[in-house]
Amino acid sequence: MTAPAAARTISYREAMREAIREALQRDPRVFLMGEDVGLYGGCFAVSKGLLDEFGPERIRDTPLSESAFVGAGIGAAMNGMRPIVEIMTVNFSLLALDQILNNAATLLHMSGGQFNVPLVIRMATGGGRQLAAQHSHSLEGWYAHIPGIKVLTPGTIADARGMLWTALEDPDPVLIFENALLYNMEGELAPDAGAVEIARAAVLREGSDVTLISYGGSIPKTLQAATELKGKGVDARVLDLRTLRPLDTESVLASVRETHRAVIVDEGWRSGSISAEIMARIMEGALYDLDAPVARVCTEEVPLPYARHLEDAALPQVPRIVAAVLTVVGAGG
Amino acid sequence: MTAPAAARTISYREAMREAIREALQRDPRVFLMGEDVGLYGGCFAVSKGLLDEFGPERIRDTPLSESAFVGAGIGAAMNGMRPIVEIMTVNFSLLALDQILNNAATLLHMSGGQFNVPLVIRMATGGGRQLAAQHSHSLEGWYAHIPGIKVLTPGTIADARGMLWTALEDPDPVLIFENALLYNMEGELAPDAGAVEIARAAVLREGSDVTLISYGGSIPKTLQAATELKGKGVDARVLDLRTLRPLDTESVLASVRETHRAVIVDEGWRSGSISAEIMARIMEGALYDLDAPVARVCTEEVPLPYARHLEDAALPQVPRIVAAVLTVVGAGG
Amino acid sequence: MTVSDTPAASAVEEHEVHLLRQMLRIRRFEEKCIELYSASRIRGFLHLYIGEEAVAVGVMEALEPGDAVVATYREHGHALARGISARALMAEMFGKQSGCSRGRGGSMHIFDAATRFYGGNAIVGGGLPIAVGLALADRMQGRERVTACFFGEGAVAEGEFHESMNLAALWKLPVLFCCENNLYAMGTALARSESETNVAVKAASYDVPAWTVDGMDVRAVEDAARRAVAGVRGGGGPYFLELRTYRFRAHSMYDPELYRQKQEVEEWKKRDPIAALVDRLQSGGYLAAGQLEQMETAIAAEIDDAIAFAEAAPLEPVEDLTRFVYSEGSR
Amino acid sequence: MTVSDTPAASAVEEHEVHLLRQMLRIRRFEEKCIELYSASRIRGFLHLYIGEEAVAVGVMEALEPGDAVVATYREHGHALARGISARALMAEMFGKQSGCSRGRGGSMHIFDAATRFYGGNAIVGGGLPIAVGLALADRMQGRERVTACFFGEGAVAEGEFHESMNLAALWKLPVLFCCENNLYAMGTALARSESETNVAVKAASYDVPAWTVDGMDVRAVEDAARRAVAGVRGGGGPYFLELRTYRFRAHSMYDPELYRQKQEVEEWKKRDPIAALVDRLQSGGYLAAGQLEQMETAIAAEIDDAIAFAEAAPLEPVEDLTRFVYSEGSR
Ligand SMILES: Cc1ncc(C[n+]2csc(CCOP(=O)(O)OP(=O)(O)O)c2C)c(N)n1
Ligand SMILES: Cc1ncc(C[n+]2csc(CCOP(=O)(O)OP(=O)(O)O)c2C)c(N)n1
Ligand SMILES: [Mg+2]
Ligand SMILES: [Mg+2]
Repeated sequence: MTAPAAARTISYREAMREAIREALQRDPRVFLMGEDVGLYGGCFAVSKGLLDEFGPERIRDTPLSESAFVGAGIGAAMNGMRPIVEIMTVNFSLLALDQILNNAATLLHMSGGQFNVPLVIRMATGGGRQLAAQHSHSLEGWYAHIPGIKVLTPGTIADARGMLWTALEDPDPVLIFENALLYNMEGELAPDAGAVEIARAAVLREGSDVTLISYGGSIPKTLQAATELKGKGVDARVLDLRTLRPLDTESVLASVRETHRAVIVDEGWRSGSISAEIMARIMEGALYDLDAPVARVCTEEVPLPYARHLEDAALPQVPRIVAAVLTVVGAGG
Repeated sequence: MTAPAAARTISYREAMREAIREALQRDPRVFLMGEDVGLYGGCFAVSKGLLDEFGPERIRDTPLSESAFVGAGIGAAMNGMRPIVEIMTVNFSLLALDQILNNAATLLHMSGGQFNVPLVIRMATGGGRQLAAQHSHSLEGWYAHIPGIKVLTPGTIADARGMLWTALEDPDPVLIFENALLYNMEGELAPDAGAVEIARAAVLREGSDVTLISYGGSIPKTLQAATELKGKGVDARVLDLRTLRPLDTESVLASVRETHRAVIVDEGWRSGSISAEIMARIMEGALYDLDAPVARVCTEEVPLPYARHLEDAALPQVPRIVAAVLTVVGAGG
Repeated sequence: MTVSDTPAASAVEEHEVHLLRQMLRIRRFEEKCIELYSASRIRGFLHLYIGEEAVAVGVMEALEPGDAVVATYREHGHALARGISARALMAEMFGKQSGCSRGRGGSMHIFDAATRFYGGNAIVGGGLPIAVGLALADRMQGRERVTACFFGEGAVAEGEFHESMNLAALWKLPVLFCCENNLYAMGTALARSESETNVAVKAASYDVPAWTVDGMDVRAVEDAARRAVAGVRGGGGPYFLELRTYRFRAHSMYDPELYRQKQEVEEWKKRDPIAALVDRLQSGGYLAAGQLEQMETAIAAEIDDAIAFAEAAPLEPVEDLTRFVYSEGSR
Repeated sequence: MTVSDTPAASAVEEHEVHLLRQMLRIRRFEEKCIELYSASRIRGFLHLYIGEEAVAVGVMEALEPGDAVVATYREHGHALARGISARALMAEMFGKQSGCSRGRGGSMHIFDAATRFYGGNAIVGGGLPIAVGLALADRMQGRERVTACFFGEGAVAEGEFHESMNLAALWKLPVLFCCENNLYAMGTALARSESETNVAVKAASYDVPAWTVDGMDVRAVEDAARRAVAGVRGGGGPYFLELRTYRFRAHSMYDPELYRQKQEVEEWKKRDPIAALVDRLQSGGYLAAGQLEQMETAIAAEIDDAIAFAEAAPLEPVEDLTRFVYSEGSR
């Protein structure tokens, strides 16, 4: 029996589940809706057990109708509820994109401020599980292009535990992308862990030679790369963006001004990825602070292949990150 | 009666229509399918008259089922046809995005090279007509993020006339975005005008002080800005990207290496726009050739408002372009 | 013979006079919009409801103030019938700050929190899932409110129609689906877009009570709507009304109308819901001499006042361009 | 009594023996896949068809070589029944270059141009519009070919089902829609996802001939499929078959099966399509002594050969990672 004050080890999945449970307990307007969130226990077992605890009205299984139940979440949000809509994975969210972009993101503006949409949409994202081209998308950076929504990418246990409540308190639509490879990740969680602010990026590791900018599923790889770089004499700082929209430009620029070098690690396809936007903002705001061009380690521009060796080669990996950083610290003057 | 060899004046709309007509005449596998392309004459009158000429089988009106008829285009393309699918506007293409991203863009790869998808999808795009938040999207730069498709943005009469046939000869899916404000634009067309290559960007106006990089609906504004800048003693080159995927990085870098300054004019929302990708590539490939940070003139990050004065303020306009260029040529050393 | 000699209008006829006034307000309002559009004082798209007034007026009569409405881009009639002032509506079309959507929505995006009017949706079929969600919230919070969702017969081909009908029926949600079947989706006649052209039959396949109603007869519409609303409010789950009507004007101001015969339009105009009701009331002697003229005069005044209001209204400051992208102080 | 004394199998029974062999090949192949998956030699998702074999086998029998097939992520059975070799299939699951999709697709994306097998689609409902398009091309080019499209009952809730059914029916396209109703979509029973649980009734609402078939009886499936295919090929437009079946195994390898009773599974296993056919043939004396064993031996050999082939097969070179994003030489 551990002392009540001690931090405990918990998985990303459990942290998400606790966050959902707490939200359901704290606010009667909150409910979870999506495919197989109830009886099945959730495709990734995140909502396992919640049906017994909260019943079928608040842990609401839906038919395979992504567009309709996301739209229903929008309507329910405008009418006094605080829905958490789960789209099983980002790959299926394309079927609901009309509702997200043309309704959720526009209603407040189109109505001249009359109807806000306090909706939270959660979805699993990312590759690396050999699920091939239709089940491995990492589109959170792409979604960050849309005005009117916010995009959160919890990459740590604390954020998995704390971002949901903050999102639910937000008056506007918030999308939370959970990288499926993180669900089994375990880590320490403070006993008083709770809601976290979502406006600022966070330094997960201090360093002075180069800033490694990342988010979501790439955080563990980036941290490991930083460790390996230490052994190679490179002192890398790791900056977790946490929120892709709105982007915390200030923190990015501040860090670049200190380290003068940066590498972005981003699981999105290279062209038009969020890493491009970050590079653009650095160009706009800190060009003269750079000692070398900012580099990016992204996913190769290919529909993800099933074969393990090909998928590994397509996704950002620690060796590729390390190599990119070594080039950047070696470059310029 | 003009001499046969003389160039003639023709509208962007007529150029598109001629391109479609020619394709239908040249290749029996080609057909046009979409909402109201036939009896109604096309939402923008592009296909007006073609129904009488080619009949309802080849000028095929569809129900309001964007996902199904885009998917049907994919299937027909894999089975020997060369469909031109018209999605009335980009705003409705979100309903078909699953078919475009999860099928059209992935089938060749998922099938190990067995099934290519020689499909052309045309859609009107852009704002500026006071159609408000759901009818004014400019998402061509966003689509350019997707591997497996090509994205064309004809911004001149010659490209409106020539890009379609090249797209139809392409073995893979090609999306053509036609900015609705261009349909009434008139210009000279050479009598022998026909198919054009789509691999390279084009210099529409020579200049040595700065490179203005643009595409599609922003081309006329950019050219006008260049003219006004001339009066202010700034010699601006105008580079028309023409194709957003694959992006002609070489031409962009080559021009930047000559002018050492660049401004991107892009109707997409600023964050995550194609302009960010271009800035990233310049950072990667020509950072040390820059005399000043590259600037971008994009659409404000707001669902486009109906009111004229607000919409005008949201979209890139000539004065904003001129001002941005003057800052860039004034900046740096 | 003096006015007082006309038979005293019973409550029923008084109500019908009210229905007539509502339809006339919509008709005259939109006729003015045409002028204003030609004069470029209204811009963007303008989709007219002329000929279909009986549908919105009849259904709105059956709703309570606490109920909700979801409509399409062809919603001036619904807005006026629901109680949004001609001023707020006209100012919106003028793109003014005093417009119901502060000039940010325009003709296709009329919103009004006071009357629970949730727009104004310009994506065909896009409003249906929202209506399902509004109803879901009422159900979960134990409120006996109804959400009326209007859409055209063209929307029936969209996947969102299918998904929304099933979800509402599966969860027995209080939605009144109102399909305005005016026979055309832009230039596409129903028979060229549906393998099964009986829209009510399609709705019934979701196990939803579905009735076909003469949408040119405002009383028939109101009767059907009242019965359906009673069923919905009583917990019977969603109901579906197919309202057979016709648009006398082009789809929008840009439509050459190549897809239908003038003759067909003329035939339908003979069934003008307004003219029909006027005839009935007059032949029954329920309209006092001059009463119609007085009504027209009052409506003309209301509309002129709305235009004057709209013209005088201020614009949103350009500095406020990015306002309402996110809620105040949320960022 | 010697083998020769068993009554000579008629053509009919010989055919049934063939059906049995096909179903057994699928069953044994997938049983091996389970082992290989546990041994991590197959990765990704693995959706088993065990219990549903009669559906794919029966329908494929009704197709011509020139016809096309569109299937889902649960398509091993369809691939084998359609004639894709166990070698090409197993090598695909091993992620090898010799796999039918060169190892780029895996279990959910089996493709084969030779047998016109258009996948293996992992988006529920995503294959239906493609099937409509394949059929449209055949119609426009005057080919009398049929496209068979398989999907689960869960896909019926998707908008793409609705849009595709309507488009195929409206244009009278040669599509055979095969709905594999195994009662569950992952953990969601049909009654929890559809207001109208009679899937055939839903299909009929598009004016499409729709029949419900016992999907555990391979002969019933084949008969119905032959009649439907004849109708489709004859120009009768699309036909719809609801094939009532059951998945004996979990949805995928990660499914705890909290949503159904062991008892229910056991009940259905009593209707195992393979056991049923074996019984019938044996009781009728149409399986010579040892014939079943010989069949099992031959199938085991085929599968062992496929595994050996898959193990020995080369991998795609990593340098070729971005191959097939665009067609060779198109860029
Ligand atoms: C998803 C989508 N596709 C296409 C359009 C373009 N469009 C606007 S109105 C319309 C016709 C709709 O017809 P119907 O639903 O019958 O309504 P009506 O205009 O007849 O009232 C079309 C095709 C759109 N707005 N949304
Ligand atoms: C659009 C979409 N939503 C969700 C999923 C996740 N998913 C995969 S299979 C499945 C169940 C499908 O059930 P059914 O259509 O009945 O086919 P079955 O698995 O029973 O053969 C779900 C929800 C998906 N692949 N695609
Ligand atoms: Mg209509
Ligand atoms: Mg099923």
